[in-house]
Amino acid sequence: MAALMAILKRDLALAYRQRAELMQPMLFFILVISLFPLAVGPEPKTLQLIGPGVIWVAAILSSLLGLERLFRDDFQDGSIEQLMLSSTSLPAAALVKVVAHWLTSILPLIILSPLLALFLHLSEPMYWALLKTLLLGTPLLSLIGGIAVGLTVGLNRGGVLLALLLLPVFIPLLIFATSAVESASMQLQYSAQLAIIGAMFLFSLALAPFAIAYALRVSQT
Amino acid sequence: MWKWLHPYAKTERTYHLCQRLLPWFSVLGLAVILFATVWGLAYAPTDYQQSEAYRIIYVHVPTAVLSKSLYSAMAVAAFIGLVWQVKTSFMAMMALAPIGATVTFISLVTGAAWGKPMWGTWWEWDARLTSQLILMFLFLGVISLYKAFEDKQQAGKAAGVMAIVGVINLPIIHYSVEWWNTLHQGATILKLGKPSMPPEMLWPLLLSILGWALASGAIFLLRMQNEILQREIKRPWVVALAHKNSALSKGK
Amino acid sequence: MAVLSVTDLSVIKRDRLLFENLNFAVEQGSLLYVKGQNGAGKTSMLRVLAGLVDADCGDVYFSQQNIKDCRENYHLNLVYFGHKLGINLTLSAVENLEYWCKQHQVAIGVDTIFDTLAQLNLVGLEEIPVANLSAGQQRRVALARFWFKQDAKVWILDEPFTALDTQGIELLSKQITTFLSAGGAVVMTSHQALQIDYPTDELTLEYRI
Amino acid sequence: MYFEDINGFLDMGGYGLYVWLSFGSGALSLLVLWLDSLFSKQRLFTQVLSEQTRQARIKSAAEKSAAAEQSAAAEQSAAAEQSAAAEQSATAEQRTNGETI
Repeated sequence: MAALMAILKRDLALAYRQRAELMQPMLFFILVISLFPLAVGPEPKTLQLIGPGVIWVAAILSSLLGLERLFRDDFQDGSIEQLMLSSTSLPAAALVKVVAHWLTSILPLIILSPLLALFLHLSEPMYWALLKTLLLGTPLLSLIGGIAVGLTVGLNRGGVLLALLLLPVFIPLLIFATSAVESASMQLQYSAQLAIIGAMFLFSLALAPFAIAYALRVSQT
Repeated sequence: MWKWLHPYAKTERTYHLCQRLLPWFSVLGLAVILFATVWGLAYAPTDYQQSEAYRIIYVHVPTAVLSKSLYSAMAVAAFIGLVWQVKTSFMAMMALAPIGATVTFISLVTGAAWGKPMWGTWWEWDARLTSQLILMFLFLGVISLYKAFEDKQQAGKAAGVMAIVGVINLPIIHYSVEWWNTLHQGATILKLGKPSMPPEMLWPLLLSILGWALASGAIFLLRMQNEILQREIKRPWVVALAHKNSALSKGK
Repeated sequence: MAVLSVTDLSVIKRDRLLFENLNFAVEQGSLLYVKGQNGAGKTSMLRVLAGLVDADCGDVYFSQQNIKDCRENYHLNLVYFGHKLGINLTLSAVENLEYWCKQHQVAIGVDTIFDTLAQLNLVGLEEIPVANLSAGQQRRVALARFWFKQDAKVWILDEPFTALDTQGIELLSKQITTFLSAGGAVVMTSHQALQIDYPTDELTLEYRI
Repeated sequence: MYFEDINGFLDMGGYGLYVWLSFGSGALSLLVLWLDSLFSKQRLFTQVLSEQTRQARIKSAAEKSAAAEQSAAAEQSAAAEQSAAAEQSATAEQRTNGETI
């Protein structure tokens, strides 16, 4: 337990020191979203219609940008090796690293989202629905993403490959999340969509740490 | 003791098994496809609703059916490879992937060609077409992950993990796309494929599915042999085989 | 008693057989020096010994127990030093070592870490990011582990002398000798001639194509 | 035959383009995949043979260097036979790959 806390503390400290690098996906997130009003016109109605989808697509893309950071440095400098040679359980350690990554790279995006909701003229119920789907759905992104990063971390050019592997897998999440926000815009219930996202999240929470640990072992070969 | 040698011994047997089965699958597959296609194109009665355009069914449905079963077969091979550490299993997985991608591609093209006369558009965001498109990307993802690794043993394991992640996701994707589709499209799409088909239409369809399966089997056997050759390039039996092959082609 | 032993070890990498049917044992208080030219599979063998990679055939035993069955106990008694240092360049030497000690359940205070770094001639460099240190100094930071975990049973060192100056080589050699005399077992590779004043077992790996 | 004549068959009730496009693309893709598999098999066989010549090259190079070493060693040992023998007995026991320690 102390060892896991040490991982969390270290990763948070590292993120704080490398905050300039962490800012990049965030800026990308804002930039991509501000491109849309410029491209499709500033009509509030149109923006409201495409808003939830745009925010979610931008969130997925910018999380992909920062995802490699999850294991890349630790793999290259051998920290993963030393971690595997300690008595700490690797799946647990992987889960802690994913949590640290989510806290440092994804949570800021969620915190930024009210601003973007304003940009895209989302109504208040839509915003709350968006926030809930982001809170439930983005950990799923990090968990599944962790598997793919674990697999590609040994390759020097994993960037585009990572997107190619992950984007098809994220499609259900995108569908359910945007449909929840759409339901909210029509004052409808959206607990069903949230429940499905929650179920997917719990399922991946149970399995992904083991898959990540296996992937990291494969990458050591 | 010779655990690492054992699978090599097995691959030689597998190679020869493939060689023995190959002519059967090739000839039968080609014959059945030709027979079913000619039957479907020229002799089956017309559909009163869609007229002759429905005949696309004799290439669209076999490929669509095969694409999903090929992905499942690939994931099963990956699972066996990961759990029981069977090398040949990963080879089978990688032999299946390009066939699956091609078959999915054909089902997409034929789906579009069928959509144009029926729906008036080449591409409709129809649930089945969409999930077929995603399926193709899953296939391509597995292939590119495998190709990205130098060490093919490692590559097999990595691609295997991704294939399994994909197969877990496949039903979720399918269900979500279907649900998304009904949400957005309603019943605007003309439902294809009626529940009961007259037997003179159904028989060529079933036969063409069989033919495509046999032809895919033949290509699988060929690609399986290729995978084995590639991995065992230094084995004496492979060298002997290569000498025999070059002697044969020189004799011609 | 053999601390570390392998039976019928074979490793294949990139479809190339590195070595096959290797059998040996490392006794308490003995040093196994693995030799062989580049590409002979020394690093791969050490990684298999450490349990980082599974062998294609054969098993590694720690105190007569397969390391697959006693991974945790084995790793508690092992220090591995590989090509990759396992040192984060953004963190300072002290932070790196503190983290490593927590990870490996070594109960050592910050004072000891400072003392050891001083012994390793790194006074004044303890709290700046490791990225600002020279290659040799970075290696010294990583080598400090051998001062913290002297009660381990096995040390595995892959080319530990690379980039070290003569004084560093001397320090490390002395530390290894002390560990051996106390009954530890060491497996190491090196391209330099060993300057360790201790009886050495040698294992030569041949380069195979 | 369902169709009256060959033109009717080709026309497919006005849907000829779509039907023949489907069957054509299906046949073409299958053919490409099949040919690719066949050709890559031939390519692999030639690769096997070139790998063999490479092996032979490496082997002869190794033999050459070993022979050169041997002759050099022979010259040396002729010069200082006795000291070499003494040295050999003094060196630590050498073990090679495969032996049990």
